[in-house]
Amino acid sequence: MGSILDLAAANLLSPIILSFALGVAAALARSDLNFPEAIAKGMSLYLLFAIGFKGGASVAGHGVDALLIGSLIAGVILSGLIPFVAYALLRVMTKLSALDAAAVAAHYGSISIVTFVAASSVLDAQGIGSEGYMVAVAAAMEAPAIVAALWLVSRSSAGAGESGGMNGELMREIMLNGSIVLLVGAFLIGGITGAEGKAEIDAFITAPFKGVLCLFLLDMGLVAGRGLRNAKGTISTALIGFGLLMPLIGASFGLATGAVLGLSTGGVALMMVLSASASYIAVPAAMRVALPEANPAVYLTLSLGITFPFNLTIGIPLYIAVASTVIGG
Amino acid sequence: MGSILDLAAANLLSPIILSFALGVAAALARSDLNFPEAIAKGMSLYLLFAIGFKGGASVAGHGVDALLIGSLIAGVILSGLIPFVAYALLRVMTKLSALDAAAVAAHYGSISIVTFVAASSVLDAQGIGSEGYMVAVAAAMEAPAIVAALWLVSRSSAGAGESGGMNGELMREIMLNGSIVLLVGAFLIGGITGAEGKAEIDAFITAPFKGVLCLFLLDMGLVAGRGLRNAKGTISTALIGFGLLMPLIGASFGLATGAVLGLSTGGVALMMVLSASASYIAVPAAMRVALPEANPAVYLTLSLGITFPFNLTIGIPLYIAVASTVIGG
Amino acid sequence: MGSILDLAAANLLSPIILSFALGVAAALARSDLNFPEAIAKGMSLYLLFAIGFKGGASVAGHGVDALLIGSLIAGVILSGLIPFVAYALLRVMTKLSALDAAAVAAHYGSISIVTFVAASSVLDAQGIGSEGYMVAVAAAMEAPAIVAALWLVSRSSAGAGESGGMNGELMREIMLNGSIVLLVGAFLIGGITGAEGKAEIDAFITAPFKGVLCLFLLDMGLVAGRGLRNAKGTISTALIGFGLLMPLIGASFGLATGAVLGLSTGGVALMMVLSASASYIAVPAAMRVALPEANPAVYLTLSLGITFPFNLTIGIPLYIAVASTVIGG
Amino acid sequence: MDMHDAKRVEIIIEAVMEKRLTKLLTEEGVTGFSVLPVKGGSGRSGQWSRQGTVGRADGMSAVVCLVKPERAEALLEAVLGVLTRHIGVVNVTDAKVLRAERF
Amino acid sequence: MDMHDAKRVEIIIEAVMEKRLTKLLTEEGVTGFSVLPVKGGSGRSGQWSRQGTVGRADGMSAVVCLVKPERAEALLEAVLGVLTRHIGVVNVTDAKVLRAERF
Amino acid sequence: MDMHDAKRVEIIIEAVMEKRLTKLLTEEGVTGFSVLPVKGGSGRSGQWSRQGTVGRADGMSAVVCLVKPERAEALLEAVLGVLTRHIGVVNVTDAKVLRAERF
Ligand SMILES: Nc1ncnc2c1ncn2[C@@H]1O[C@H](COP(=O)(O)O)[C@@H](O)[C@H]1O
Ligand SMILES: Nc1ncnc2c1ncn2[C@@H]1O[C@H](COP(=O)(O)O)[C@@H](O)[C@H]1O
Ligand SMILES: Nc1ncnc2c1ncn2[C@@H]1O[C@H](COP(=O)(O)O)[C@@H](O)[C@H]1O
Ligand code: NA
Ligand code: NA
Ligand code: NA
Repeated sequence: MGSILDLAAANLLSPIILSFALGVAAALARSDLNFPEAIAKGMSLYLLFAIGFKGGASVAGHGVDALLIGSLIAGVILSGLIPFVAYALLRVMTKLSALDAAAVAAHYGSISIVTFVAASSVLDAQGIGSEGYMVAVAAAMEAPAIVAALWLVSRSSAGAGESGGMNGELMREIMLNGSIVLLVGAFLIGGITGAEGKAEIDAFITAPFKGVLCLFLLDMGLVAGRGLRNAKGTISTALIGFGLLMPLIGASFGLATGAVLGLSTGGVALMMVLSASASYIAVPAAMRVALPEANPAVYLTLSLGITFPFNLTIGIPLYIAVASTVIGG
Repeated sequence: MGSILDLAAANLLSPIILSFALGVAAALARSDLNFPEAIAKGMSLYLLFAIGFKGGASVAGHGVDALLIGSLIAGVILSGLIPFVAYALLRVMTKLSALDAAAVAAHYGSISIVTFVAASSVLDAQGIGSEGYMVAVAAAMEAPAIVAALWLVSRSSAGAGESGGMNGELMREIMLNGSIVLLVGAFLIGGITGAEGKAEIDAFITAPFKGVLCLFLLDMGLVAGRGLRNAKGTISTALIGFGLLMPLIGASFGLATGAVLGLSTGGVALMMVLSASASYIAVPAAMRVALPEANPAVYLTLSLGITFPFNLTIGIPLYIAVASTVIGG
Repeated sequence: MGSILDLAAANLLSPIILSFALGVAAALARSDLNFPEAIAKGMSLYLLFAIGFKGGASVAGHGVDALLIGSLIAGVILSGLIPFVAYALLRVMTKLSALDAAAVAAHYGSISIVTFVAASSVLDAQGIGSEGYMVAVAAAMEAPAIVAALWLVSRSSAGAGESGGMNGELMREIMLNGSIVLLVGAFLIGGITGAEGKAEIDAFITAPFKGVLCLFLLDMGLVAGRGLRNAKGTISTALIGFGLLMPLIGASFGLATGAVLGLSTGGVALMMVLSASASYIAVPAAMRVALPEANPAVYLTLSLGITFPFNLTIGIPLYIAVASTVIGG
Repeated sequence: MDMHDAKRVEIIIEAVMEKRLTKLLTEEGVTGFSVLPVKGGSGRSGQWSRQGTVGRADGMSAVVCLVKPERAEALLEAVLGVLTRHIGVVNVTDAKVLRAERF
Repeated sequence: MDMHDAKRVEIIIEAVMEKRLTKLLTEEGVTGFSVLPVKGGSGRSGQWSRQGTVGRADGMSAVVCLVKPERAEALLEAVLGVLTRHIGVVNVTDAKVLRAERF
Repeated sequence: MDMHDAKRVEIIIEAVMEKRLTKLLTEEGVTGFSVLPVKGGSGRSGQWSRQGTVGRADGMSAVVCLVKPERAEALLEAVLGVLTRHIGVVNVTDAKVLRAERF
């Protein structure tokens, strides 16, 4: 336990966490520090491309095994199941309406790719390897949670009419949303071109990676801090409690799944991270389309303002420590 | 021939081609994956600066020889002549009006700098050297084709009045358009500061170059794919035929010119690439000003949707193979 | 003296100066070369983060000493005093109104971070070390000059009423403006994470640094050249004289201060650079809020169009040479 | 100067709904519109800004649509269909246009 | 179609004053506005463009505000307060809005 | 509130023609205008979007111009001169402006 705290402390003093903290502090102090939208988008495209490509190249190196398919299926199931747990918990713990609870639940079933990226980079720093296809699992976990949440709404609002609309067009939009396509596409390119392809562009996707991640987290800190400032009053103590508890529950599901699958220590840690993390890009957009009546201040603040910082600072070192203890390594 | 196919296959499976393909596929599947305009512009500025600088620095290393002047002049002539060939071919092969044919012809006389960059990076990877001043030749070939095409229009539409307007202001705009100025400027800076200057900024202009090129081609794939989707119906089979045939004709001109000049194998290959490629930035903008009645869907789709992908995938390895066979190396 | 000219000549032919010159030339020739606002902003964020972080990491390496506090205090005093000198000089040398003179004076008390960055990179290239905390001194010198100038206005316009408004909100805005927060924040992160943190992101903040600086200066050249073109007539010969003389006066103040403090050669040179440079981001924005009647064409043109190029080309090598002569090294 | 009556319809709509709206406009036979970026704003659902954001959940676009007066009504009916459950505002002003043959 | 009278107030204001204006609008109880980017322009104080610039000293934003006609006057008084010493222009047009319950 | 009659002229014009238009406006003595970015649109010449594009061939800008009513006619004549052969639309609305001394 002492060593977990040590690890957490070390993690807290890393450039990426401090950059995020700087962003939050600047936003709370109402500094006018800000990133143009285009730059934020550009950094996110870079991170998705790089992490996808590296994942694919590493799979090409180690070969595809049965575990890949198993992990993908497990990811889909986790993503589809966790919303039910989150929904039940929200209805018990908080006063959220069924609609808001379902919208929030969708976020927790889905994943945050930046949390995944940050965890990968901590694993790298600690020299813990992981399955390259975890990045594909991440992609697979983006969407099922949305379907689950919309089902929850359609059931709960029974004849309520308008809400909970899932249709073909929306389904296509979700499955082909930019981050999934880029992540999977880069993964495939990495897989096809392998070590040779990676060598060609390594100076772009590996060397500056951590630095870009710092700047991106600085920007996320600014956005999260601004969100917290604007959301004053929207988020009850119970909701904050949920935002801190739910990742731990998600992580346990991830731990169990990873252990059953027989993933490596790093793979289990990443499975925990994915299960613990909450979407802040794909799912919010889908919710605006499908459940416009749900309050975005609630789900965005919870996901980006509470759970993301929690995972980044305490969650990641904790999950890695637990995975190391349970799986060994 | 077998080895050309091998090369083409290897080329097809490189990260840069696959990135382009990913972009086209995402656009055709109507994914919302997209790059902000500012990021696309930023990447293009980076590529122009880097390729110009490296060209200049390499000339500084190898010294200026008589060939430089000869190649520049040859480039200007090629750029001014090719439109006549393209125009004649279009009038014979397709049903395009004289106006549209002239507008398309201008694109094929001019050059695509990304095709040039991609070819340079393939040459690099194969360890084939080339004259650093080919980048200056590229700049020299941007504009003459426009003058030629406007002359064609003014002749064909005789007393037709309005169309075909070339005036001083437009001429200045074309000669001082951003990409020419940046390319030539960076070339001069590279030439002045030489190897020492290059060493200072090499980690910026060389190491990440190929990776940026991948992302840029991904974006071009998205734009090209979207263009193809929107242009359904505009492009006849005859036009597609032209878009695939014309680069081969252009390349032959480039081959002959390069061989007569006595360029190196790499230089000849690049001369072929320049002659074979079609502009998609400078010329379209000039056409909007000078020939607004010409249909942009035709020339943009042909240039970006047909000829660019052809050159990128099949053209480049083919031209390199032919140059190697003819010139040796 | 000969060697100073040699150094200046060498400096003039470096990629960063030539890039700036290219930008100015392109703007004066009315080329449409331009950088998107988002890209310019992104590069500036990168430079601030990198220079701040490296400064902090270097302090962490060398340890904090009493000089740090002394230098910060000296910086604040310099920034608060120089406006009085500049103001007096302007009133004597030029026909500027009291209001415009005060606004210009504020710029010269404050600092230009890009000039600082360029000077740092010249020092690096010449192998001259400097105190890492000079970056914190730079941040400390941004704001006091504004307060001094507003005091000048409130005094001179006595009962004039509206102008010269400094209030709590403006003060907060100035102290928490984005570049100060990012610079100081990155400095602290660098200080906390030290050499280890720097190693993690060195490939991002060090290797490509000079190349990004080139592109950023190219963009600044474009903006400065456009400003010069638009400002024709606004700037008298006397004002140009001021724009060239004032940096030398500022530099003398910096020299004296640095020598008294006992800074290293590099530190003294940077103190001269800071004192000699004129703000072109933070102060203009503050002036638009507090002294909207002052003419921005005057202070922007002087700062960005006259003094910045002067410092970049002649000032920096001169200050380094003088510091080397006076301090030794 | 030959000017023609028209309605200038300005629809400020959530970014996620923009494609759905423009698709519908096209289906309704609206022959032209322009989409302008909106960088921030405020309404009953709070304040927002696009600065530094990556997702599309936040943020609005402004769709400007010049139509013949007699087509405005049908257009607005259609817009309301997309808008009902969503945040966003629509305003219509009387305008004159040049080159009415283009509408 | 149920349309309601409104005023469309468009305030083109210096970027540095934007936050002060929107704060004031909020204080005045203006229930909604949207801020559009302006990329360049020209006026008595000369020509400007945001291209390649980093600072906020140059540049304007367009704040569009739909209000009930009876609230326009008070709003404009307030705007003038922020604007007096600053460059910038304000125009008001008569408009009709859908869903007036939102204003 | 002291308001003055004005015309709000909004010209949506091809990006490549923007500089030509603003130069002409300046020559015509138009004392002020603002240029707003347009990110996409649709018209008789098809659909377009600036996303990911590098060239200037595609894309439009919106030039907003507040003028005294009596100057509108001359302004429009001039605009038509630049516009004739090009795609783009122009609309004029009646507006009131504050601080008419600035126009
Ligand atoms: N009265 C208004 N005038 C201009 N824009 C508005 C107005 N009301 C709402 N908006 C825009 O529409 C968004 C959503 O509004 P609301 O539904 O009131 O939250 C706001 O954030 C503004 O961007
Ligand atoms: N008549 C006008 N129509 C549209 N925008 C204007 C007008 N006058 C001024 N502006 C805008 O307001 C800015 C400042 O105007 P001015 O105070 O005249 O320098 C200009 O640069 C334009 O962006
Ligand atoms: N009725 C309209 N309302 C608003 N914008 C329009 C309209 N018609 C055309 N536009 C804009 O002008 C561009 C060119 O129009 P067009 O000449 O019809 O192809 C379109 O892509 C739109 O951006
Ligand atoms: Na999750
Ligand atoms: Na060509
Ligand atoms: Na100074």
